[in-house]
Amino acid sequence: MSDARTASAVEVEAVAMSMQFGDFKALDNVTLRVKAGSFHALLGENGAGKSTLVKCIMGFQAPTQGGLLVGRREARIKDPVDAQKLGLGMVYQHFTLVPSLTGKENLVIARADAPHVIDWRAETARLEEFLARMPFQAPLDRPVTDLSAGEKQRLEILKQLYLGSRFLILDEPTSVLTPNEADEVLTHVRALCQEGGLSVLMITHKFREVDQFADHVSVLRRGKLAGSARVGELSNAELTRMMIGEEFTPQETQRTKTGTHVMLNLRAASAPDQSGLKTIKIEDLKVHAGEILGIAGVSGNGQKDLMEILTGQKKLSTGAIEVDGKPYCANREESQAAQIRFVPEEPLQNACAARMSVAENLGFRNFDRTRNGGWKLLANKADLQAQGMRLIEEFNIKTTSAHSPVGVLSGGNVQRTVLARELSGDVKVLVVANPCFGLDVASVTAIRSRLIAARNRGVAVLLISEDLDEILELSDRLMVMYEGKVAFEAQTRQTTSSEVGTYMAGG
Amino acid sequence: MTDTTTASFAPRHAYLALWLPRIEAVVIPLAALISGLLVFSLFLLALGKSPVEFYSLIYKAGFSSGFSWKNTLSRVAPLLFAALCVALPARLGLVVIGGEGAIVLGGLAAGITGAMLIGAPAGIAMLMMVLMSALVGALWIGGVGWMRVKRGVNETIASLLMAYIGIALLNHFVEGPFRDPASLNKPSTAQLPDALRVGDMPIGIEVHWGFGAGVVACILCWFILDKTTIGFAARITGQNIRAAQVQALPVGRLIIGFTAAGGALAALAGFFEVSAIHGAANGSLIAGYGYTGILISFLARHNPLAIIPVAILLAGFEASSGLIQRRMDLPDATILVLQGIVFVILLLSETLYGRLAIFRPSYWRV
Amino acid sequence: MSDPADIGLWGVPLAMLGGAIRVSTPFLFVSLGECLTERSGRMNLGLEGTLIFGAMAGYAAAYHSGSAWFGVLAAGFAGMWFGLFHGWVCRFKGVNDIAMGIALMLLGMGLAFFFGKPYIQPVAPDLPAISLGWWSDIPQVEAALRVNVLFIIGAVLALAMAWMFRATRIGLKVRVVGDSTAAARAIGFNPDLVRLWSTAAGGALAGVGGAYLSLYYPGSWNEGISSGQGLMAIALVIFARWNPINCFWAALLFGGAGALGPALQSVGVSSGYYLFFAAPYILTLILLIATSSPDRALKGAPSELSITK
Amino acid sequence: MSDLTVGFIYVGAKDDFGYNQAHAEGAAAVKALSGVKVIEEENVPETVDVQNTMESMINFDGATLLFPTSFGYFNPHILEIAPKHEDIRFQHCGGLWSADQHPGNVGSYFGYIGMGQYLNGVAAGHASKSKKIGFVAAKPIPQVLLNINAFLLGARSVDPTITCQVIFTGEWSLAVKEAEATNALADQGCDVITCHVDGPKVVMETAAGRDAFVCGYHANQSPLAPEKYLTGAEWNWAEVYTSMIKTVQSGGAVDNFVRGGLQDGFIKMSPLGPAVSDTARNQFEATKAEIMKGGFKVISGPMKDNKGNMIASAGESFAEDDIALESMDYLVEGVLGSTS
Ligand SMILES: Nc1ncnc2c1ncn2[C@@H]1O[C@H](COP(=O)(O)OP(=O)(O)OP(=O)(O)O)[C@@H](O)[C@H]1O
Ligand SMILES: Nc1ncnc2c1ncn2[C@@H]1O[C@H](COP(=O)(O)OP(=O)(O)OP(=O)(O)O)[C@@H](O)[C@H]1O
Ligand SMILES: [Mg+2]
Ligand SMILES: [Mg+2]
Repeated sequence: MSDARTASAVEVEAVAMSMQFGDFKALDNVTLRVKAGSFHALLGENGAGKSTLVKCIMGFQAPTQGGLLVGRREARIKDPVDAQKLGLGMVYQHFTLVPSLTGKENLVIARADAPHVIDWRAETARLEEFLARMPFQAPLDRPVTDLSAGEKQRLEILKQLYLGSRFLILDEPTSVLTPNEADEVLTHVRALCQEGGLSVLMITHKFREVDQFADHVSVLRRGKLAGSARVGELSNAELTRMMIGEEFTPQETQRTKTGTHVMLNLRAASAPDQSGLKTIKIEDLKVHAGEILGIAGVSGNGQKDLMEILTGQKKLSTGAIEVDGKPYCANREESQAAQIRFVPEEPLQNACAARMSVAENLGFRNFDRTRNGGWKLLANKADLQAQGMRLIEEFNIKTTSAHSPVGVLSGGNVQRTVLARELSGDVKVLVVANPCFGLDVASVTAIRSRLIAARNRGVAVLLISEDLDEILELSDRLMVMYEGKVAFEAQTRQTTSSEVGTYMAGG
Repeated sequence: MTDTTTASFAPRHAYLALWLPRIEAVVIPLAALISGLLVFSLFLLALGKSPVEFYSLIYKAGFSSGFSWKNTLSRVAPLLFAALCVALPARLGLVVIGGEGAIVLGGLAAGITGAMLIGAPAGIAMLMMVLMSALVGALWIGGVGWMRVKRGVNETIASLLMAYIGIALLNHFVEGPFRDPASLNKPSTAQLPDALRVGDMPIGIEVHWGFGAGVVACILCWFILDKTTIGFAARITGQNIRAAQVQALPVGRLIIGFTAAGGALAALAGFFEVSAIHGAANGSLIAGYGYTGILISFLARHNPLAIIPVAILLAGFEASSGLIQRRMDLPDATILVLQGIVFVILLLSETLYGRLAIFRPSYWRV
Repeated sequence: MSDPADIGLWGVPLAMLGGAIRVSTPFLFVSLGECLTERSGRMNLGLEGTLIFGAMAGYAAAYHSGSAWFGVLAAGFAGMWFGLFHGWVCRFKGVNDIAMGIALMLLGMGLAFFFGKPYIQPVAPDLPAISLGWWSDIPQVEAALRVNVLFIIGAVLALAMAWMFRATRIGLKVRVVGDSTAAARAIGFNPDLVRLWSTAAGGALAGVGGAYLSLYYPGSWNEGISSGQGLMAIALVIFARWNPINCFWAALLFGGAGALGPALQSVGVSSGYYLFFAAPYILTLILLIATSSPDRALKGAPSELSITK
Repeated sequence: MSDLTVGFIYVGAKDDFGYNQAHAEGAAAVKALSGVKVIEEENVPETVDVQNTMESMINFDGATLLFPTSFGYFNPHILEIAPKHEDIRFQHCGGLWSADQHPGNVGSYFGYIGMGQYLNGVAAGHASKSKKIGFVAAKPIPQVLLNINAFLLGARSVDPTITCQVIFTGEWSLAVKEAEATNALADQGCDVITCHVDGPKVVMETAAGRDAFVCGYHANQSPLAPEKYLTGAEWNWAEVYTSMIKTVQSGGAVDNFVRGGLQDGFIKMSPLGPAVSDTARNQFEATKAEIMKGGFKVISGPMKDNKGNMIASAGESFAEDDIALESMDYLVEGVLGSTS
C-alpha cells in the first residue's frame, strides 16, 4: 500500500486495442491516452464499447489485439491483480463492495498484500491515519449494506486510493448519486488529480460532468474512437454528433390536456421495506386519467417497494389501493378487470421468463382469457402464436422468430416485448419503472413516445425513474421519494431540476 | 442496439426456432445417459468385470422375456407416482425431495381407512381409501408448499424433515394405536379383505393396476402442464416468480396446489402398495421409492411423459440387481453406483443446453 | 468397575448430555463443512453421501493400517475428493448445485456400499477417548464425559473457523466470494477457485465426521451407519445462521435430542418412542418455521447461496 | 442326477454378525454338500422386490428350493408367489404355517431360541452385581418379547430380585440408536446387556465399552468383546439346512411345520466366556441339560405380567414348544418397559 498523496499519478495509454466477440467487433483499433494527472472523460452510446475498453485495460478481458502502456512502458496485465500492482484501479457502475462486510473489512481484503492473519487493532490504526489524510470520509465500522449510495461511492473511491491506485477508472460513478452527492465526490476526485496524485478515466453519459470536472474527453462510437479533445474545444452538439453519428433532436410530442378522473389512488399506505427495518409511508398518491406522474428519487429510497406494493408483491400494513374508484387487491381477476398494467424495471429479470418464447411472453397477460373476456382452462398455442406475430410486427420487436426464447433478445427488444404486452388492448393504468435504463437513444425515443401516446389516449401513467431527465421530459406532475416517503410534489413545468435534485438528496 | 437479426420471419427459421430446442431436449439427455453407461463400463473394467455381461444381464433380467417385463413393470407403479411428486413442484422451481413421507403416510391412511371400512360396500370403501390416502399426501406435501409460501421455509429441507417425521408417524401408528393384534411378528394394520385389494391388469403379465394408474397420472399431469392455462401459469411461475407476481398470477395458490397435487399422487403410490401388494400398512412401505422418484424426475427433466420410460428403465436396472449379484458376484450396491453415475452425468449435461452451435438456428442458416 | 449409582430420573439429562457429546460430533463436522461451503456461496446436499463414504473409507483404512488416526485421515482425504468433484462440476453454467448434491449423495452411498462390503465384518481399531469425568465418582457422569478427541477437535475447529471468518485473509476471502461474485472478481479473487476449495474442505470435514461414526460411535461399519446425519447437518447450518459457533451448539442440541428417546425409555416413559425419536426433525422444522420469513432472505445468509436467492 | 439349486434370500447384509449372518453360515454349510448349487441375494427388502427375487431365482437359475429368511417375506410375498410355482419348495424362517390357510409347497421352520436367551439369563444372573440387566430390542413383537422374558426368567432363576430394563429402538438395524440405547441401559446401572436386533455388533461393542457384560444373540459375537462375553444364543442353521437338503436330495419330504430347540440342534450356545464363574457354569450346564431333555417349561405359573395381569395361574405352564408362545404380547413381571 502506497500513499496516494505522495506518490504521483500514472499515465496510461491503450494502443491500437481491438476486441472481437465472435463475429462482432466490440473494440476496433482504439488508441487512447490518459495523461498523468488528467481527468479524462469517456463518452459513448450504449454498447459503444466503453466498458469493454476499460475491462481490457484492467485485465478482465484480454484484448484480441493491441497493447497497453503504463507510465510509457509496455505493461502486460493478465488480471486485476496485475493492474493493482501497477497502480491501476477501477470503480464499477454497480458497487463491488461486499455488502455483508464492514467498510474496514472491504478495504483490507481488497489489498493484494493483505496479511494472512489480520491484526484488526493495528489495521484500524493505520486506516484512521489514512483517512485523516483524505479529503473525504466514509464510515468504516458498519456493514456496507447499511450505507447510503453516496457513502458507498465514497468508500469505493477511498478503497482505490487506499490500495494505492494512481490511475482510476470510474464507470458511470454518478448514476446512483444525487446531483449534489455527485458534485461532492467528483470535486474531491478532481482535486486529487490536480495535486498530481491521480489520473482518472471516467465513463459517463452526462455532459454536465464532462464540462464541470474533466479536462479531456474522448468519444467511442461502435467500437471505434470517434474523437478526442480537450474539454471546451468541442460543443455538446458536436459531442452528440460524434456519439450517435447524426444530429438527433428529440421530437416535441403533442400533449392533450390531462383528465380529472382519478384512476390510481394510494391512500395512507405503509409497509415495511425490503430490510424489514424501516417503513414505506405514502400519504396520498393519485394519478389521473391522461396524466403521467413521475416518481423521482435516488434508487433505494423505496421506489422498488412502491412498485411491489402496487403489483401486490408486498402487502400493505395500513392503507388501501383504489383503481378507478374501486378498491384493488392485486389478484389476477381484479387486475384484469381494472386494466392496470405494470412494466417493472429490468424486464428480463422482473417481467419475463427468459427461456419461454417471445410469443409466450407476449401472452402472459391474456393466455387464460377467451376472446370475449371469460376465463379458459385450455391453453391455445395457435392463438398465442398469432397474437405474438401481430405484436412483434406492431411494436417492431427484432427477433428471429416468435418461437425464439425472449432471453436471447437485446435489452431494448425485451423492453419492447414487455411494453407490447402491457400496452396492447384497453389500458386504464400503467405503472412503469426505469423503462429506458441502459437503452440506446433510438430505443429510448421509441419507448418514450409510446408512453406519451398512451397518456394521450387517456391512460393514467405512473412513471418511476431514477433518471431525472426522463422524469422532467415525460411527466406532467412529479413527486420525489426520499427515505420511503414523498418528500416533494410539483407540476413539472413549475419546478427545476436543481429544486428536485435538492429534495432527492433529502434537502 | 446490437441486434443483428431481422424482423422478417423466414418460415424455415420459425420451424428451426421451434424444433431445435425440442431436438436438443431429447438428444442431450440421451447422450448423457449413454455417456453414463460408458463411464460405468469403465468402472466395471477397472474392477475386472465385463460390461458386456453386465448390460446383457440387465437386458435379460429386465427386458428380455415376459417374466423380466413383469419383474420390471411391477416395480414401476410407485416410481411413477413418486417422480410426479418431484416433477409437479419442479415446474414451479421447487425442489421437493420428501415424497417418501407422503408415500408412507398415504399407505398408512389407505390401510387404516380400509381396516375401518371392512364390511362396507367394497366400491365405497375403496374410493374412501383412495381419497383419504390422497388427502393425507396432499396435506403433507402441500404443507411443505404452505410453509414455503407463508413462512419462506426452504422446501427442500422442509420436505426432507417431513419425510423423517412421516416415517416416524407410520411406525408409531402401525405398531401402536392401529396395530392389528393378529399381526404377530410384523406389526401391521388389519389385513384388508380381498374385495379391497387391487388386482392385476389384464395385459398378460402380472402387473397390478397401479402401473396403469401411474401411466394415466403421468399423461394427465403432462396434459395439465402442457395444455392448460394452469400449466402455463405454473411455467411462468417456475421460470420467474417475480414476473408471475407482476402478472398477478396466484403464485401462492399455485405453489400450494402443485405441492399438494404432488403429495396426493405420491400418496397413491402408498395406496397401491397397501392395496395391491401388502394388504395392510406396515413398515415395508418404507422402501425408498420417494428417493428413486427424485432421480427419475430429474432424469426425465421433470417432464411427466418422459417419466414413464425413465421409470421403466430404472425399474429394469433394479430388476436386474439380483441376477447381477448372483451371476457376476457384484454387491447389490452396484445398481446404486450405476444410478449415481448416470445422475451425475445427466446433471452435468445441463450445462450443454444452448451451448452447442448445432442446436442454434443460426447454424443452419446458409 | 465401581458400582453404578442409582440416579433415576437424573439419568435423562445426564444421558442427553452424554448423548450430546457422543452423537453430536458427526453433526458438528458435517455442519462446519457445510457452513464453510455455504459461506462461499455454494450448497452441497451431497454431504450425506460423503459422510457415509468417509465412514467406510475411514473404517477400511483403519482396519488395514491398524491405526484409527490413519482412518480419519483417509476419510478426510476421500471426503475432499467428493468435495472437489462437487466444486468442480458446479462451476459450470446451468448445473444446479442442489440437484448435483442429491446425485452425489446417491453416488457416495453407492460407492460406500459397493466397496464397503468386505468391511462389515472385520473389527477396526477405535479412536481413543479422553475421560473428562475423573473428578466424579458416579460412573454415569464419568461415562457421559468420556469425550472423543474428534469432538474436541471439532469444538476447537468451530472456534477457529469463527476466528478465520473474522480475522484472516482466507476467511474474509470466502465471505467475499459467498456474498458477491462480482465483488470478488473485482478484487481479483477467483470465485470458482475459492468455492472449489471451500467445497473440498467441506467435503473433507464431512468425511472426518463419517470416520467418527465408524471408528468411534457407534464404532462399526455397516450400511445403516448413518441415519441421515449428513442431511440433518445441512438443515442445522441454516438455523445456526451460518455461524460456526452456533453450529457447535446446534450440533450439541441435536445430539441431545437424539438421546432423548432411549433415555426416556430407560426411566419408564416408553410409549410413543417413535415420536421421541423424531424429536430432532420436529425441532429443526419448528426452528426453521419460526426463524424464516417469506419477505426476506434469512439474516446472515450468504447472498450467493442458491437456496436463499 | 442334476444339481439341486437352492436359493437363499436375506433382508440385510449377510455378514452382519447377526440374523443374516446366521443364515448365511447355514447356506455356506449347504454349499459344502455335493450335488447342491447355492445362490444367494442380500439386502432384499420386504416389498415386491422379494417376490421378483424369488421368481428370478426360479426362472433364471432354476432354483427349486428357496429359503427366504426374513419374517416379513412370508405374508404376503411367499403366499403370493408359492401358489404359482407348485413344484418349487418355499421354506420360510419364522412363519406360522398352517395347513388350512397356506399352500402345501410352503413350509415354515423356527427354533426355540428363547431357551438360548433363558440360558443367557442364567449366565447374566450370576454376573450381575447391580441385579439389573438390560435388553436392547428392535420391536415389541412376539419373538422379541419371548426373548426378553426368557432372558429375565433365566436371570431370576439365579436371583428372583433381578430386573431387566428393555429399550426398543424401533428398527431392526439402526446403529446409532442401538448404541444410544445401550448407553442408556448402562447409565441406568444395567451391568449385563443382550439384545435382539438384526446385527448385534454395535450393542456388543458399546456395552463392553461401558464395562458391562454381554450375552450374544443370533451368532457368536465373542470376538467383539472376548473379556466381557458371557455366552450367546446362536442359531445353528448349518445343522438344520444340511439335514433339510439331505432329506430333499434323498427324495424325502420336509415337514411343512418344523420347530426345534437346543436338543434338536436348531440352536446352540456360544462357549462360556472367561468371566463366567464356576457356580455360574454349573447352574448353566445344569439348566442346559434340563432343556436338552425337551419340553422345558419356560413360563410356569403363577406368573404375572409387568402390568399385574395374570398370565399363567398356579399350575399352568407353557413349554418351549407351546405354540401360544409364538403370539406372546406381554412382558413378565420384573421387566421394566412396555409393549407399546
Ligand atoms: N462477453 C461478451 N460477449 C459478446 N459480446 C459482448 C461481450 N461483452 C460485450 N459485448 C458486446 O460488445 C459491445 C460493447 O459493449 P460494452 O459493454 O463495452 O458497451 P458500453 O459502451 O459499456 O455500453 P453501456 O453504456 O451500455 O455500458 C456490446 O454490443 C456488447 O453486447
Ligand atoms: N424503505 C426505506 N425507508 C426509509 N429509508 C430508506 C429506505 N430504503 C432506503 N432508505 C435509506 O435511503 C438511503 C439510501 O438507500 P440505500 O442504502 O438502500 O441505497 P443503495 O441501495 O445503496 O443505493 P443503490 O440501489 O443505488 O445502490 C439510506 O440512508 C437508506 O437508509
Ligand atoms: Mg458499460
Ligand atoms: Mg438499493
